[in-house]
Amino acid sequence: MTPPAPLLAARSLTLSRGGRELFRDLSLAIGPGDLVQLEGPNGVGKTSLLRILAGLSRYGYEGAVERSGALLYLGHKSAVKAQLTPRENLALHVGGEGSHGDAAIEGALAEVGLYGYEDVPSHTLSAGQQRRVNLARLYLCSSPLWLLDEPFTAIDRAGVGQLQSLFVQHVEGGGAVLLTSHQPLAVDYPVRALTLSQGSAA
Amino acid sequence: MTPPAPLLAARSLTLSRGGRELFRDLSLAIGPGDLVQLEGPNGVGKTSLLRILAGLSRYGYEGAVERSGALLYLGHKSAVKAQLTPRENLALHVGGEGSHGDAAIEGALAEVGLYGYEDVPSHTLSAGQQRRVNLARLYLCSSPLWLLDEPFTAIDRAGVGQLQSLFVQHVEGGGAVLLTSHQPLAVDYPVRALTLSQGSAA
Amino acid sequence: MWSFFHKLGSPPWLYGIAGSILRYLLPVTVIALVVGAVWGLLFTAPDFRQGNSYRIIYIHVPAAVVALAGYYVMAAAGAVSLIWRMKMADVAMKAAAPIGAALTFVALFTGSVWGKPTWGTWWVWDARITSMLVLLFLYLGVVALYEAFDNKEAASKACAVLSLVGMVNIPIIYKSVDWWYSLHQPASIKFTGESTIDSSMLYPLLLMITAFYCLFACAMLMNMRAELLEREAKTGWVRKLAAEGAH
Amino acid sequence: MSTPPGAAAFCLRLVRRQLLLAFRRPIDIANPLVFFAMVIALFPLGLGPAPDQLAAFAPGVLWIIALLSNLLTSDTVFRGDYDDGSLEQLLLAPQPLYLSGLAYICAHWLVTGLPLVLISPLFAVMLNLPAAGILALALSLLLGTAVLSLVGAIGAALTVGLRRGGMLISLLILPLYMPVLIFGSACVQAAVTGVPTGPYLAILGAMLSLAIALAPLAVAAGLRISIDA
Amino acid sequence: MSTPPGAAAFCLRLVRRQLLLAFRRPIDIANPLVFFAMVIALFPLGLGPAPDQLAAFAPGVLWIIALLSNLLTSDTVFRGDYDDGSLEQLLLAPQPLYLSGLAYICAHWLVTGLPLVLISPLFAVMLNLPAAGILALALSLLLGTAVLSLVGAIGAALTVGLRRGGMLISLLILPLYMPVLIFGSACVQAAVTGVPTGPYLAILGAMLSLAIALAPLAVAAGLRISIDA
Ligand code: HEM
Ligand SMILES: Nc1ncnc2c1ncn2[C@@H]1O[C@H](COP(=O)(O)OP(=O)(O)OP(=O)(O)O)[C@@H](O)[C@H]1O
Ligand SMILES: Nc1ncnc2c1ncn2[C@@H]1O[C@H](COP(=O)(O)OP(=O)(O)OP(=O)(O)O)[C@@H](O)[C@H]1O
Ligand SMILES: [Mg+2]
Ligand SMILES: [Mg+2]
Repeated sequence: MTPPAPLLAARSLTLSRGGRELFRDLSLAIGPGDLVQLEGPNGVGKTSLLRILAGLSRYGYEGAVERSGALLYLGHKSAVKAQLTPRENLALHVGGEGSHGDAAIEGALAEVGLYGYEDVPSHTLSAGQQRRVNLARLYLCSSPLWLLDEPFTAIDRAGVGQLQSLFVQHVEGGGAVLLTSHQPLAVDYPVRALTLSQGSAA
Repeated sequence: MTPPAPLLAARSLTLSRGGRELFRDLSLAIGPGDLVQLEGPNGVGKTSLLRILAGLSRYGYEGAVERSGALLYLGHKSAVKAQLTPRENLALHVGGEGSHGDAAIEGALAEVGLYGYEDVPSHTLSAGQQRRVNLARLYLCSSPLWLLDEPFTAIDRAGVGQLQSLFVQHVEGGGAVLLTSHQPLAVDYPVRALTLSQGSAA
Repeated sequence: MWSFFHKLGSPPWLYGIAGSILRYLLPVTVIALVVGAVWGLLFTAPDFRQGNSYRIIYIHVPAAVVALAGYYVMAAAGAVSLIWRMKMADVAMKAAAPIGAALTFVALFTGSVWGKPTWGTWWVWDARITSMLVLLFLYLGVVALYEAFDNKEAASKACAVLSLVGMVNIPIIYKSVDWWYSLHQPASIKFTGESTIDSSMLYPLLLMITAFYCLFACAMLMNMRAELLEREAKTGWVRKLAAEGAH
Repeated sequence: MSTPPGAAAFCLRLVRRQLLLAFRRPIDIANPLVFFAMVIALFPLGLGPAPDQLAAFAPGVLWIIALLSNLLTSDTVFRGDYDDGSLEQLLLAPQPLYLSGLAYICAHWLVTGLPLVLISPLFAVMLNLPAAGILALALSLLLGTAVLSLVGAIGAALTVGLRRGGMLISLLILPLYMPVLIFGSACVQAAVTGVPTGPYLAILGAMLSLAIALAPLAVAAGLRISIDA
Repeated sequence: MSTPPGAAAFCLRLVRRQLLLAFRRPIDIANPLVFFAMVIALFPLGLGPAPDQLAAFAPGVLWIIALLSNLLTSDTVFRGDYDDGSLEQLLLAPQPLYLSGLAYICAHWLVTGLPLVLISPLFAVMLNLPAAGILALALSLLLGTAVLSLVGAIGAALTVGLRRGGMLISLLILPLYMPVLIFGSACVQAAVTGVPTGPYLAILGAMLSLAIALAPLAVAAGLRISIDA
């Protein structure tokens, strides 16, 4: 069997920020079925790498990134409009995906535990609930590749468990997930660990 | 031995938000030596409770809170000025504590792993490093009572361990810590768990 | 005294008392308005200079007078809410603001409608008009600030602070605008400030002013009742009221 | 699951979203108007109330205030979306950024420029602008505020990544506003003095076409740079 | 460990912090000035450049612009601190909020009002203000901008907890600015026409004393409310 074509391939990425070299000659490929956890201590360059891979950072690094197909990136900031309700946030999302039916949106909100909160302004939600609004996109979006920067921030224990099983389901269905997190994943699926360390050439 | 006078006492707190009752008749007292972890799923009212205890929320709840002595509150927002360096952030803090000597500040920054980053603008720091700037105040501040809302957010594993031992050290020295976190604490000290649940009267 | 204060703080009591006041005040207001209007509009002689257009005075002047008084009512309620932390003062303040803004607007609007035949222009920067315009902004500020807050209890407190700041400033604003106008001494028309108004016109006017005061009081009480119901929607007495209403 | 929508549908969704955001707080729409009204009140206070003098200055003053109130709001076009991370998502969307930018600008004009155009006759009367100038004022504002929104968005896109861009933006875009101001107030002046206003409106229209063609390009480039700042 | 500093030392620290923040981006200090300069350039463009007319309007125009440039910056006094959580810390500090608020206002005036005062003679010359009026302009601005900063801070404190307070603040505080505008521009006018300016400055001084005494109270109350919005 030939290995499936990668969804994302990066070749010899080198990045320095603020006079420190974060990584050098870093190459990686992510294909269908990959569940990759990017690890490393604070400030080692995980977010920077993720933004380069997503195509948000375009300047100041060397190397090349190739993406095939749509990707979903969720960063440190939650992209939830405080004035809009969770339902409106999902219906009028700027992320470029198709418009979802009302039933789909309600289903996704119920999945992330926001049943009953569909129509309150998002700024009245708690920190974790606001992040959950954003995470509901994972249930709606059809992009095969997910790049997630600390998706478990502010999420309670039950929520973390549920997200992890969603990731497994996604990669088992032919998708791929690259996430950063300081917590170990507790899943029944081989997790590829990608560890950055000071000045690493992983 | 009479129990030590509490640093913080709350009597029959009742709070409803957005038409939901979050807690009713909640009373608690925190005295020297207490290490209290406030637990509960997302949106159950942990942050709201903490803000009432700290004295930030003044409207819309019933009950009384008594505080004796200074307290240190660290919330979801990190209170770090992006344009200032970590050193300046600590030296010119608005929290009302005394001004710290340069050696003390350097020591605290080194403790939280920011050695070498003392003099870069804080907005060039990573998410975790920015939170660490704020956490450095724990090493400088003399307030006996700490109220911490998810202090481990964005902190790497080594950092979490170190913070936990700091908490133990603080309560052993006669202080008190009330923190919220979705991670269990791994410390060698009796942790009082205070669990909020939907409509609880803990 | 204290028991009165205490009662004032109780929503059901206030709701009830406002209702019984309204029961008498509302008819009085309607009668005064109708009598004043009919008297003023039909049974007074036309002005020798302005003909019939002057009759708008029976709306214009009462609206202006009551609008100004309304601000002090609002600010007084704000002060009570801040000093004694009385929630019912919040309700009163919130109720007064839109009414005051509406009356100010009516005064300005009828003024311009009147100005066109009288002065040949819709608008002049007269001292009194300018300061009334400023008053409109002050009212709108309170309304807008209230709407902008989500925590309505905090909103009331913020509006209380704002209306107190405004109250300190109103005399300053009025004095300075007056003074500004006399400084520039424009060649244009002035209000006939000291004009002696004929008593045949004066009495209906006084009646209309009284009627507008009553109107203000009625509107405020009705607003307060609506606001009370909204705030206390989840409490027993409102539920009981709704149940009674259903039968 | 759904396929990504076409660019047109996507733009429509963006416009709807921005309008909804604005209408969620009607005060945001009323505010530029109130600002306009209040600054108009400042002018007689500063310059003196004499009606004929005011009338002479009315065209310029009205246009200057329109420009300032546009300046004050243009910072907000992308600011909110940058702060909460929506902008990152917009940049990653497959639809062309040129069109998305245009959608944002369009929504901004609908909630700030258009109400100003509609209410401008009232303000004109307050400043004693002769009746002959009122139509010219509304028409020139109609074209001019659209140009201002387009140009303002360039400044907003370039400074959105900077903390406290608010003031920097005025520095960047005020010079670009000046041609609009000159022709706009000249147009009203012409109408008041009885000169035909057609040429002025034609020039404003030409500026508008140019701005529609070019400004979204600059906006798209500016956003991509800002997100990386 | 150190004991909490006295209120005076604490206020000094706050002022130093705010000044440092401003100087970290010199553009923030230059900006009100550049805004002032550019709007001054707008007036001849909008109103027509006849020098004698300009001179007649210079006192009013200069004061109106000073007021607008203050208005533009007053939103920022507490905004940054609210957004990043510093304000929560300030409210929890044991020192009286009255004084901390005053420290913020003081810093704001030092970076916006004072530079304007210092550079105002230059702008006065640009608008052909007669030489006699220049000292009066600088003095009236000195007192007046301080009042504006104090009053503006009230609006800033009341709106800081609201998303997009930016425009609301102008509605709240512009009416309160008007007396300052009237006496400020009248003062310059008086100097130009040879009337003694003493009484005007005295009135501005009285306003300043009143504002210093009362505004920080309202600011403190406003901040406590806003943090809970
Ligand atoms: C658009 C604004 C306004 C216009 C065009 C306007 C116009 C007028 C006119 C034409 C008169 C009759 C004057 C005369 O008999 O020569 C009048 C009278 C009066 N106006 Fe107004 N008005 C305006 C706003 C106001 C406001 C805001 C107030 C309140 C502060 C006010 C208070 C009065 C009073 C008390 C009188 C009658 C007493 C008197 O004759 O002096 N007006 N107004
Ligand atoms: N301003 C507000 N208006 C109305 N409801 C609010 C407001 N703020 C919070 N709430 C509600 O209060 C509840 C508790 O919020 P809180 O932030 O205290 O939760 P939390 O326990 O800290 O959750 P998390 O673990 O997600 O941080 C939430 O359900 C939320 O919907
Ligand atoms: N704009 C910038 N200018 C200069 N240096 C920067 C900039 N942004 C980040 N850095 C530096 O890049 C390094 C990596 O930052 P990054 O945010 O990628 O770390 P991270 O691995 O995501 O850390 P965390 O676990 O805290 O989120 C940090 O040391 C930081 O100091
Ligand atoms: Mg990171
Ligand atoms: Mg929380």
